Amino acid sequence: MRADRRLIDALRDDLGCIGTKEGCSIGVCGACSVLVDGKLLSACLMPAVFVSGRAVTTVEGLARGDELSPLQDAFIREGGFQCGICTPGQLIAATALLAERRRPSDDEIREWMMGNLCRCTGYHGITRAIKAAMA
Amino acid sequence: MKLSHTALVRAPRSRVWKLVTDVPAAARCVPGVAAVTPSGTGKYKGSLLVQLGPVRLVLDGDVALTATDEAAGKASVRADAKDSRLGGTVRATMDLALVDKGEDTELRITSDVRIAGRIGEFGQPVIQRKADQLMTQFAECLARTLA
Amino acid sequence: MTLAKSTLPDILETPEWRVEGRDKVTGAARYAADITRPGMLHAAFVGSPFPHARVASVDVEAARKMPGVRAVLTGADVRPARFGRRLQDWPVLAWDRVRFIGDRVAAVAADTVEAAERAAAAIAVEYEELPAVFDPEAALAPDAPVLHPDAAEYTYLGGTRPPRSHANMQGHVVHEHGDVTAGFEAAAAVFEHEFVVPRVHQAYIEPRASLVWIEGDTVHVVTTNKAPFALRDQMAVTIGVPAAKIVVDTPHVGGDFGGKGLSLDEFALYFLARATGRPVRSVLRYADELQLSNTRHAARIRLRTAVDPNGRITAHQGRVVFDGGAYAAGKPVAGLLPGGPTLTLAGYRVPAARVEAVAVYTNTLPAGHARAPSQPQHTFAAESHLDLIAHAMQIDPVELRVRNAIRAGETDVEGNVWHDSQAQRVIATLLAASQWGGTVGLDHGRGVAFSARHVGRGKTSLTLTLAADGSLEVLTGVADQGGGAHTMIQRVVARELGVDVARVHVRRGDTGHANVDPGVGGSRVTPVAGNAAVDAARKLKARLGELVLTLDDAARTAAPLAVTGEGEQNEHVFGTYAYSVEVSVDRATGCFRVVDAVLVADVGTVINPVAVRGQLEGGFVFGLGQAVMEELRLDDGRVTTTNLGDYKIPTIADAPSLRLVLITDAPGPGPFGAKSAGELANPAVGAAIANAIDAAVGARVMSLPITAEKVRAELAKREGYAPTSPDGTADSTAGRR
Amino acid sequence: MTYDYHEPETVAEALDLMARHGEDAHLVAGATAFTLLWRQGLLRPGHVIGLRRIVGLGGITATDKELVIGATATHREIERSADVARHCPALTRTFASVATVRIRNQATLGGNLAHADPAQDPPPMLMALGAEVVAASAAGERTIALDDLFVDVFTTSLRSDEVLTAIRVPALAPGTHATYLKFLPQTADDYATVSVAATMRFTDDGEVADVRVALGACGPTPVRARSVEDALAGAVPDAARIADAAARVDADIAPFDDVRGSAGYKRDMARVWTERALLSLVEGRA
Repeated sequence: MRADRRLIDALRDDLGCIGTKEGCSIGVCGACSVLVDGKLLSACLMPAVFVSGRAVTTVEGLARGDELSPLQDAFIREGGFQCGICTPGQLIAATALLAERRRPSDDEIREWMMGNLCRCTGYHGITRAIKAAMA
Repeated sequence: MKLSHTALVRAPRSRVWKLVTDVPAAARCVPGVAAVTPSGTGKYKGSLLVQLGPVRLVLDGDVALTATDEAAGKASVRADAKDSRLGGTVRATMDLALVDKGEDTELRITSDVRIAGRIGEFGQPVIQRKADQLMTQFAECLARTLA
Repeated sequence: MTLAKSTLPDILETPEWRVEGRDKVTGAARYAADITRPGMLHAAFVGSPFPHARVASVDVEAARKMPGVRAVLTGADVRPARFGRRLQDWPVLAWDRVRFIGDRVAAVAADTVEAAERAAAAIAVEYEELPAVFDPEAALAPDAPVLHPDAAEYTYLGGTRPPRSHANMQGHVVHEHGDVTAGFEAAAAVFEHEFVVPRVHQAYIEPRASLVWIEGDTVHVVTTNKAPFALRDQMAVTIGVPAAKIVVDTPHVGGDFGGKGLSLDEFALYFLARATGRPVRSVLRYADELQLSNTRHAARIRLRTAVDPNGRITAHQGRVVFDGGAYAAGKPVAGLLPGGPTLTLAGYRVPAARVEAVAVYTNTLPAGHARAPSQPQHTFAAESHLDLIAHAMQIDPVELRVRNAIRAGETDVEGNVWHDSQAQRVIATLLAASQWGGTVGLDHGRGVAFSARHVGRGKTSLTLTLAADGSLEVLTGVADQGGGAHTMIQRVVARELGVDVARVHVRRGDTGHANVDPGVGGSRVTPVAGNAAVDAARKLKARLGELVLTLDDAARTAAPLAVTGEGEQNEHVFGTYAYSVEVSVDRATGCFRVVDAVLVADVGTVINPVAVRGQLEGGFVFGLGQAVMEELRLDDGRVTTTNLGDYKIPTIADAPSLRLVLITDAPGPGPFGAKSAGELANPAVGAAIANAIDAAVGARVMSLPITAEKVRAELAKREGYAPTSPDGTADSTAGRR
Repeated sequence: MTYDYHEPETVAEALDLMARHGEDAHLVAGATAFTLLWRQGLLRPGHVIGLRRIVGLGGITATDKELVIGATATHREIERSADVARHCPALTRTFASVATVRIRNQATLGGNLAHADPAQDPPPMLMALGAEVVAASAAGERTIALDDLFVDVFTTSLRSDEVLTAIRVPALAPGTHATYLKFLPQTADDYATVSVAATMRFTDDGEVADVRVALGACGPTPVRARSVEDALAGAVPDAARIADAAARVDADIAPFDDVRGSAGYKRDMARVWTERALLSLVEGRA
């Protein structure tokens, strides 16, 4: 692994895990959100060498076989996406949220998810989906 | 970006004029300038090191005295420089005006600095501040040198 | 034959399950930047550091010799290739003149992105600066520098370029109807105001990406362009290859909002692919998205309106100056103005009007289409203007709109007679839903804004095939940019045929396989592609009738059975909508917060209930961002907001709740009576908020974005400088909206 | 173009690497700022020295005298630390207001301070709390008061042979109230347009015994508002006195225009939010 590879480059270019997307490239939009040992991080800001020996979860790892996670299912039912480019990151961030708090309040959802920009939905569908998934 | 600076120099206009139109001498007043060498009539090559926190720019380029009017006390300088390592160019034009203030001379510098390439994305306010700092130090140094 | 009436509940009443949903939530959905080819090279470009300059020389020798570099091209290698959606005025690589900062002069293909970028940095270009013009009004001065002296050479696709009275005009249009002079002379009062709207970016999260390779004599293009057939046709002209030999494939598009109808890189990539014999890809850095791509037009809008003693509009004048930037290439419309350029009082009865609109070349990044082109600019102006009139005439702002909102049989500002109008109903519904007229708290205020957006027009076709296993496959050229087009087509076909949606599969084809389609945009997909879906289903039913077979029998005995459905929508029909927004304003800071918002929208029959809701909620927050925070700032032509940290768009924590009331029982020209929803929600947010702030604290902001700083400045002007009334808290999140 | 990446396990090893590579070396902890600048092509060091494996640089410890935060503690660790919350709830809230949870999971306090971005949240709060940083070099350790750390935009008084190892926050005198107000007129995830941190302690007579005010985003560095402090020292802080003191903030700041507001607006807002911060402390006393 070249030292200057970012995690996003390693995932997408070296490993072919292209479910994780690159948007703003500066850690603001959240499209590249991944979990590293369960912690929510930006793959575009993370040197790939930082994750050696650690477990990285991307959107490809959320479903169990054919069975969608409750969040994935709710994102479809509640209109949690439109164009879908931010969706891998939204799902990863929401997964981390529900792992930390089983029933987050509306404010907690807003506080946690504000690092994942969505230009399509106006976020209402995303909020509905997270609430539906925790119900 | 357009900047303007004024400094009061405790010296008569003729002495100030001599210094500001002597590009290598004047350049010594710009912090970070390395050797300035002539490369033709009124033209010079030089290099400027600018430190923006952890970012070090090495700007290599040309400086030219593009206009002088001693009677009016006006001169124009143009600098074109490039940082080939980071990819970026700077073009600065400076209009200098000397105004008699009794025994002293007021030096007015209006400059237009344009930065292109990746370095221009670093943050306009930061760059503006740095350019402003450089010009302030330049004007103060000129004043000091002649005082 | 008879098709059994479905025993299922009406499909339209069941929330949809997106056909691409599973792919999008599992990471399986492919976007242009996800697609690679063996041997693929990467492109980088050299952009001009000057807003306007002559290109004196380009030295590529050092770059050519660098490791990993496979091709370096300059303007001389592509001349005279120019691109554009209607007017091809943008050189693929400039050969004689650059017209904005970032305008490209050279392109590199190399083994890696880094190698390409290094080589690009090593290309030495000499420029001779030319006088630049940044202000559109200045560009219209008689002695202004001419940006496009070679305009006569430009290709104009489909017809003849309309005449213009100044060389720096991109497009110029004047609409006039009725007796404007008489209308003004007879008026009880005349009001005139000027509004300013800045450049904003569509700010989709997916930067543009494209991949081009040549196989035999066929050019393959994978792209984020949402109108693949249009790109194919533009490209054919630009690169001189017949359209039949260009195959454009648009996978999932990661957000469009009008911006991705214009391609930037594909043309240069073709030349690089040709030079290297290899596939070449480019994915824009987001910083380049914000500095190069076609933004919404900045506009200066002057409106002058005459009213009778009851506030009824008798005549209207408008002058609109759009900043078109360096190239008109982003505009697909014949007039080379952003769509709907003279629709300054959308949804009102205007007996006489004269509206002039002009789009002007300046040495700034090119403007193009953005969600509901022209309408956010016009609606901000018009709905602020009407509020100011209501205030001056001491008429309730809603009542003023009731008196002027168009009724069936009346003429609108562009001289169109409306055959049907839900305007009065929309406003009445808003009155009830928002409890307009009720009291609000201290420093709270309510604002209303009403407007109209056309139901999209156009023509498309798709094929429907009954397979031996009984499944139905639709093949369409409509790209998926997130609006739910494929799900809509699936549901329309299933409903029309009375079959379960699971039986209908929608497949998108590239331009080599699908029927010609105009692309996503202009609120067009549901009415146009939806009608094609209905037509296909009906044709299949007719075919079954001729064969005297049920669907299942036909599948067994006559499959595959294919039909082509045609869809066309040319009626001049509008959907109307209205907002009521309540804000609270912090006088000391100018900060305001939307505490309540109601949107009433006339959308006709709903096909995809989840998507319609999403389009309106999403349009509201998109409109909010462009109303209160977004501004692509320029300094001497240089974009200074070069990342999403400085170009702010709303986060989830900034999205106010929205109450939606849909009017669905007034049928439109789309399938089963559908209208359009995609551009109904975003244009009117700015005016609703500006009106609400004025109602709350008496501060009128006449330009977008409506920032706290502007509100504070207006308050300071009105109040004089006053010490603030503090209401701080010890909470560190104070001040957050 | 790439760099050699080193991960020393002790401060001594890090110092040794720094001595060996001089200006060609760059220190990283969470590496957020570095990755951005590298990606933009603005930093091209030959050697990058990662500090995250140095055990002694992590962790948070609290004693009666002080709170010590290791340089490589992440913002999120600090935000969630019970010790920090006990020490000063406003400090917890300050860290919670930095960017987004994703960034807080990665970015470290040491990195934050060494990066010296004038709009960051922790510096003004730490200044108001009288914090200091510990800098280690081959010559030993020295402490630098936060007031003396920031020199210019992205520039600190750390020497090139020094590593920032820890941040010490002295225990607050009993009865001290603290607050951090971040003014975000645009979006919830943004740098402050202005931010104000303040601590205040009162005598039994209700006079101001001790007050410290610091602002962020109001100039090239975070800045102490000494004029405001002086105007309040020993005073009975009623609304008029506070308004008068807050107005003096103008003399302490030098904001510049950027996308978050004009310099003039920031001056105005510095006054408004200073006043609000002070009032909240006075009200919070009850």
